[in-house]
Amino acid sequence: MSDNLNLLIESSPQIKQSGSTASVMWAVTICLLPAGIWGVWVFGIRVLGVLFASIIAAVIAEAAMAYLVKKNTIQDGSAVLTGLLIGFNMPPSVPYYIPVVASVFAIVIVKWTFGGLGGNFMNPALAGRVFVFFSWTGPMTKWTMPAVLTRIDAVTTASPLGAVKSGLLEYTGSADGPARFLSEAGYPHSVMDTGITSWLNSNFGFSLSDGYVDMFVGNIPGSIGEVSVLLLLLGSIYLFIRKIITWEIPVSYIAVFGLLIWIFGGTRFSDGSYFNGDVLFHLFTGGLFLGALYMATDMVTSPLTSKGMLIYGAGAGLLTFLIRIYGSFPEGVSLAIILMNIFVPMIDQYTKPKRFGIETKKVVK
Amino acid sequence: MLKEFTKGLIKENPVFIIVLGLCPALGVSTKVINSLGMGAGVIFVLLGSNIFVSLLKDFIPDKVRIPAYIVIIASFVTIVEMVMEAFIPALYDSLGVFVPLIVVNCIILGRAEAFANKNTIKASILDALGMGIGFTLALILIALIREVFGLGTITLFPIGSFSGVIEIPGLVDSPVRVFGLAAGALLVMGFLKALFTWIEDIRRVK
Amino acid sequence: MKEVVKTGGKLAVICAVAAIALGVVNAVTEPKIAAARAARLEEALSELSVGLNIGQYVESDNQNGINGYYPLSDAGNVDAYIVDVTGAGYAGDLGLLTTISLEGEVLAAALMEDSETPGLGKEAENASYMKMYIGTGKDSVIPSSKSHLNPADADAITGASITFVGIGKALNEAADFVGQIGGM
Amino acid sequence: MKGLKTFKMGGVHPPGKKYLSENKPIKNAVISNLSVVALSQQLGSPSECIVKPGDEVREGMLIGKSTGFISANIHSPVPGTVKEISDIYLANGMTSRAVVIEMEGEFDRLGKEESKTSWDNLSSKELIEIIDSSGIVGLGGATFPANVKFSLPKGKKAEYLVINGVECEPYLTADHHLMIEKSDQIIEGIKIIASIIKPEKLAIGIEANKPDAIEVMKEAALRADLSLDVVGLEVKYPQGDEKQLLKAITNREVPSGALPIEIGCVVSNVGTVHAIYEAVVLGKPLIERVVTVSGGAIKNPQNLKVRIGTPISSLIEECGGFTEKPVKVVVGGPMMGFTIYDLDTPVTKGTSGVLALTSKEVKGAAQTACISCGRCIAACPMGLNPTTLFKYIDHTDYDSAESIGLMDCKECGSCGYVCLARIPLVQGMRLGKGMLRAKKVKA
Amino acid sequence: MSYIGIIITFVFINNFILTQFLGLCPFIGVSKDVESAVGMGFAVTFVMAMASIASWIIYHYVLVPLDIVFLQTISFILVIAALVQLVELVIQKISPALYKALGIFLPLITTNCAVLGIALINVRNDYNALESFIAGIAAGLGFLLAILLMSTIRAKLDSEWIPKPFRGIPIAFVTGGLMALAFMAFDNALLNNLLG
Amino acid sequence: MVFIKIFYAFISVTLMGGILGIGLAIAARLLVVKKDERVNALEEILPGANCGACGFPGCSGYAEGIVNEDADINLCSPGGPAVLAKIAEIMGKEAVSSGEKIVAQVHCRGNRDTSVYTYNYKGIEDCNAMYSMFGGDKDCKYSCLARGSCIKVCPVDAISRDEKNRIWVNKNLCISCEKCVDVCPTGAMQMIPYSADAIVACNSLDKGGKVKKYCSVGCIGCKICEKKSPEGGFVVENFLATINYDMKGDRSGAMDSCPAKCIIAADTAELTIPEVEETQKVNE
Repeated sequence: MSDNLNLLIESSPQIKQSGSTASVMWAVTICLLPAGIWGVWVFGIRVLGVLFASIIAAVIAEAAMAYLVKKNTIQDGSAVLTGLLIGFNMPPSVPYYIPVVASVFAIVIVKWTFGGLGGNFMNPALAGRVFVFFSWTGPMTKWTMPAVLTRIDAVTTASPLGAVKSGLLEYTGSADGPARFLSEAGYPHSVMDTGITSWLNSNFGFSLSDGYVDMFVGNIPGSIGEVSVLLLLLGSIYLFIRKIITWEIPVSYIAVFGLLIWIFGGTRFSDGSYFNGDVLFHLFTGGLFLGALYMATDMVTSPLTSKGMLIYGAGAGLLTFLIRIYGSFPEGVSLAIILMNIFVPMIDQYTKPKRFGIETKKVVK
Repeated sequence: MLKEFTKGLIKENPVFIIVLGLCPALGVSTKVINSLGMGAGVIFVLLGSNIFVSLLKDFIPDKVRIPAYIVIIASFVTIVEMVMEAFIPALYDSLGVFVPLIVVNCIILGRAEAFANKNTIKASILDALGMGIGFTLALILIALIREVFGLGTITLFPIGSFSGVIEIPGLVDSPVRVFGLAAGALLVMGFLKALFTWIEDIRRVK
Repeated sequence: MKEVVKTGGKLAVICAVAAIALGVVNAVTEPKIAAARAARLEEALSELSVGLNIGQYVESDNQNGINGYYPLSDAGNVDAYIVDVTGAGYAGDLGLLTTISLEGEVLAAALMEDSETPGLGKEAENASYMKMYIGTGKDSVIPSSKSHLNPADADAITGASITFVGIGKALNEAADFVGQIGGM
Repeated sequence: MKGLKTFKMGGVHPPGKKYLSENKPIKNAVISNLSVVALSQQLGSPSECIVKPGDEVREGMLIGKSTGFISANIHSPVPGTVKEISDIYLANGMTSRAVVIEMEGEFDRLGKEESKTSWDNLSSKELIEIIDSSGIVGLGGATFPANVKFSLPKGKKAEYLVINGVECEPYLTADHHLMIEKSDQIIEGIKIIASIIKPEKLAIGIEANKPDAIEVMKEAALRADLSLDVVGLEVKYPQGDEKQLLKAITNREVPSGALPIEIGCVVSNVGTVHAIYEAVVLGKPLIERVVTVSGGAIKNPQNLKVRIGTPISSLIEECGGFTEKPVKVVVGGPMMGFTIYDLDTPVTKGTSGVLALTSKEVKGAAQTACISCGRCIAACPMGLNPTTLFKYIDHTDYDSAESIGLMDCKECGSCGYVCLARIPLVQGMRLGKGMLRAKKVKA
Repeated sequence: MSYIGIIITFVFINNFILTQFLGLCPFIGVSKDVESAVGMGFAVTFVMAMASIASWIIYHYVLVPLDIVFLQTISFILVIAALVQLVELVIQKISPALYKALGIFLPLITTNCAVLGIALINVRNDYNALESFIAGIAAGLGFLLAILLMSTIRAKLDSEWIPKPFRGIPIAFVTGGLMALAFMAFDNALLNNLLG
Repeated sequence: MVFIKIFYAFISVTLMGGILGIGLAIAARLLVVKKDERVNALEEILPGANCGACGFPGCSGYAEGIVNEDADINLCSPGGPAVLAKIAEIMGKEAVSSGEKIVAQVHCRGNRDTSVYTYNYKGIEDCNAMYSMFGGDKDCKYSCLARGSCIKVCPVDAISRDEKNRIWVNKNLCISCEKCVDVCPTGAMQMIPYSADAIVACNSLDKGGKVKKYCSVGCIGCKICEKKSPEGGFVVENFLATINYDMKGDRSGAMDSCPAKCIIAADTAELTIPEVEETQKVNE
């Protein structure tokens, strides 16, 4: 009877929850796609080339490394995801060699020298991005105006954060916040934006200045995948439902960052007072949502326990705030996250779960 | 006897195998010329200190061994410093604080402690030359990689009409700048060390 | 106790010999170093002097990074100043010498000391980097923001805007300073 | 349902799958011709064989004698002749000596009227002796000798007697049906145990997915005038582990490395309680138990009352065989059970279920690298860090693993169940513990 | 520069290890486990603070008045060597466990570029006595931070399957390189803007 | 002027050196901690593999053990007689040589081609983990399970797997620490003398008939080796041939005539390893 059954011998548990590493990676990839498609839509078809360049380079690098160590890791989807995230973090006009170098750096140096998926302590996509950012700062800070705003071909411009940052260096005017500041500097807005803003202002009694809707929807210059906060949020809903990402990191990240911006973000403007920072502006620009939802939550490089995740998210929020408001880089999300990656092993050491039956007082007598 | 000389080149290369003298190895290796200058300085100091330590090994009391060696080393370093500043000020500037820091280059004290105070002058000289040249070669290797990728150039001595700078087409316009920075130095060092470990492993199995 | 003194003594002897040796070497090299330094300053100043006569260095207690200046004169009249000014760079201070005419025009400038990133801000050490400042100040602003530049120049300084802004601001300070003392 | 108790930390919710055998009353299984009675069926040292090939044995006759402090007696499940004494593999993968008995002759008990004896006048010592001689071990799966458990250490007092009717393992319904069908016997069994250890409070924990059992037990307790606290518990695995059960019912934590008596509690499984009833009242040694035969590949899942030593193949046959080729055949529950490859492996005292699982149920996949998702940490009811433990063990660093609580792991399988990378975490823990034990023996 | 500025500079912006390449030998050598890394970090911090003070005194009360500044290297290193040996003897006496853990690296503090480095950098930056002292402590704390982070990461890496040629020192360098990449976020602009 | 400067330099540095020298000398005397020089000396000569074969935590632990706890001096198997002699010299004890260097070798060459497997295993690649599940997936419970636990514990990477999934020890790299022997659950890993020319590559104690059923290269206890190489030290006990290596006679007769071909030249095992690597390279 037993001879032909060829039964499997395995250790308990004999049943498993569905889901796998690969399914997680592919789910994240798919949830990112709408934002990527938006990027192609607003920045032109060339962006597709950038995305493909980074993904293909990442996959080829992964295949080469997997071949070297005789493992089959392509189908786990992590290389595609890394490549896609690198593409998302590139300016639309970036020369193709930059995403390729970033992908190869990410896969070969950040991931495989540490033994492949799971071994790395730093988010490969972000490390790759930071590597090329410091190597080719020029092309990496050259932005393209979305087609909707120019109604013609792609035009080089500054990103909103970049414009605010370099503009403030010599600013003597009286704008009370970045959005107003940009409007003053003649930053364009789409028809939809002015329409929706005035509708909101008249119907709900807000006093929003123009531009926020553009920022939320993604009609602003920026990295390919980061501009559309709306689509990034929509994509993340599925990930929250599937529990691929948990609330701790995004919430603590965004909350701490937003709070700090609200308190100190306005001090760089003319009236220099506290508690009037433009939180929405900073949340909707500079890849904050891409970072907080998709990159800081990378399981490999984030803490294990929910307490640790809260600390990690808060730290990332603080660092993003510091770098963005005071540092020499306009956005700061990627640097903040890889800095926090360094702290993760330490956070993990100090946020272990309470063990059952340890330090319990004896009840009897 | 020749072994004392050759061992420093590869088998006991101070940078890649013994992993000493890292700070200058990484700090100055942004350009090949700097590596050459640093290497020359180290060879000179190493030679001097090895000779004197070897000479004085019976005179120096054990308890103040380290301070005594350091005084000897520091003297030679200061000489290098002054001579370099006087005669090749450009190089002195680009090496910066790393010239006085030759004093604390672990290689020099390490050789004094591990070799010169146990061996004859002749062996110590050979050891110093071998280690010094090994160190210099290692520095040049690191600098070559970092400069080619990080700046797209190879900077050597200007001789006659040759300005001393070789430009690598393609890279010189948009070099991978991180190679020239701290992060690049550490990464390059890590990969070179891995390469040497790998070679060593293959040799050992054979 | 004798042992102790002997130990200390031996170390002292080594130190003494070392000190004497160093003293001797120093005696040889010190003048050379001084000469070399002077020569370099001389060379820099002569390039900055735009053909005028260099006057005596005057120290300044101005707070805006101005360390001092050399008046430049032609036939007795002060026409311009070489200002020794310190600006804030990406990594540490920027030591600049700049020649500013009485009208506030930047005639020449040189970055003497810096610790900028090689390949980025360090490019400012090249004489060609300063070209974009030279000639400004009289009819146009001395550029301290990318918006002041034409697009081609702006591309050249991308990635090192902190150095660029630092230099620009320092030159502006220098020009302001010349404006203040110009009337003297 | 409101007011359900449960433990706080960790836990998972695997699909229950109890419906497969939930409505099947306990049925006496066909007795197989050949019984293979293993001699190490209990936790602790194996029993000593006191028969030899050719010997005649009777139903319920002692054939294996308890050795040492933690051990148990073993009785012949059937009348017959001893064919041979051989080495076999048990379902847990370990070797054991076993007595092979060929059925022959007349049954002493089967089909006969059972006479009840009164136990009112027996002292606790005498009761423990009966339990000992009847070879009763914990039937929840741990197979800890019951007589040892009820002999309280000096100076320890049992405040609580908690009966474990949780049966949190998916698929299994044996205890569930035992409670429904034998509630009065179980209540009497509880009384017997209570008279031995004299606890202040009595409680029975039953998961909320067995509302009928809760109801029946409440009624039975009322009938017998026993102040038994029937506690409904939230459905969460591993609610049936004694540490989690005590946490839920008494809110006390068993200290690391200690037994429940440390916090004044004694826990016993309903199956064990029933066996004690049979031993004390009916004078019947432990020679049969209820086994759930279930799983997607079983044609007709059932709860069977099975003689110890019956080959598993005969149970499967009785349940109609396979509907499709199973991927694995599991002895015990799916979370903590063992796979077997030889279907002639015999039923032992600890066999609570036999499951033939299809690939759809198993959800097997290839192992990939750990991506530190932290799910195992969230799932661990003991507050351990399974991924780090596993990494240490993988690097043969067993001492580091011990320092972060390896020995607290009870292999409940929660971590392995949730692991995205399909890392055999539990196997790692087992390996680590085994290596540590081996090292200690050596030292 | 304000004292806060000095601290931020030496801990984050000009972190001795991650941007200045000073003190790499112990950084790589003693970062294998967290406890000895912390021990080494504090030892280095202590020595650096002491060395800063001692070298300041020597420089301003001996070398400058006598116009023998060219002897700064030799005199600084002498003081440091003596200081380290004293610390070594004291640790050996009061905490043999720490002494054992730090092993051969205690004498190496003498040749730790970071210690001489801070003395020389203090002189170059024209710091006064208090500034020198604070710079010494801050640079030591920067070292401590880097080596502590490094050791926690390496403890994690110990339980990963690093490719064989990379195990040990090479992966430490690569890790350090990636840390340095991240630390590039901290720059002078950050400091200047933060402190106004 | 120059001379005054040199004089100042002379005075100040000499004073500094002198004071520091004396201070250190005094401090060294006050704070002296006695450390046995012999520990350092021993640490230097021990191989530094930190393999733990001596039972102490690493080489420095053993060095202290010898000096402070009077541990036996012949515990360092990696060092061999050379190190033993040096330790003896330092400690002033007599060296009792532990004999010839012994090395580990796998006494099984069954694999998928030759042996019967009973089940499909899924789980940790570790022999002990697998052994706890029905003694491994081979029908033969004495065989090498080939899950590589020995490879994992070997401190010097002397053990490798060939292309047919068999495991061999390179005797030239082996340092006799016996960690692999300790970790092997089936006992297929055994120590043999370095000079051994042949091994019986089987560990099965099952009867010949049973072995034949599940393995084509298993020793069936036929005793042909005893007859063919009477001087070779072959002994068949419990249906398994073993070699008494004290006998130095010719073993080629047994090697040639073993019907199961399980008596193999000890060198062939490790010789196959480079060959294997060659073929792998060709494949790549």
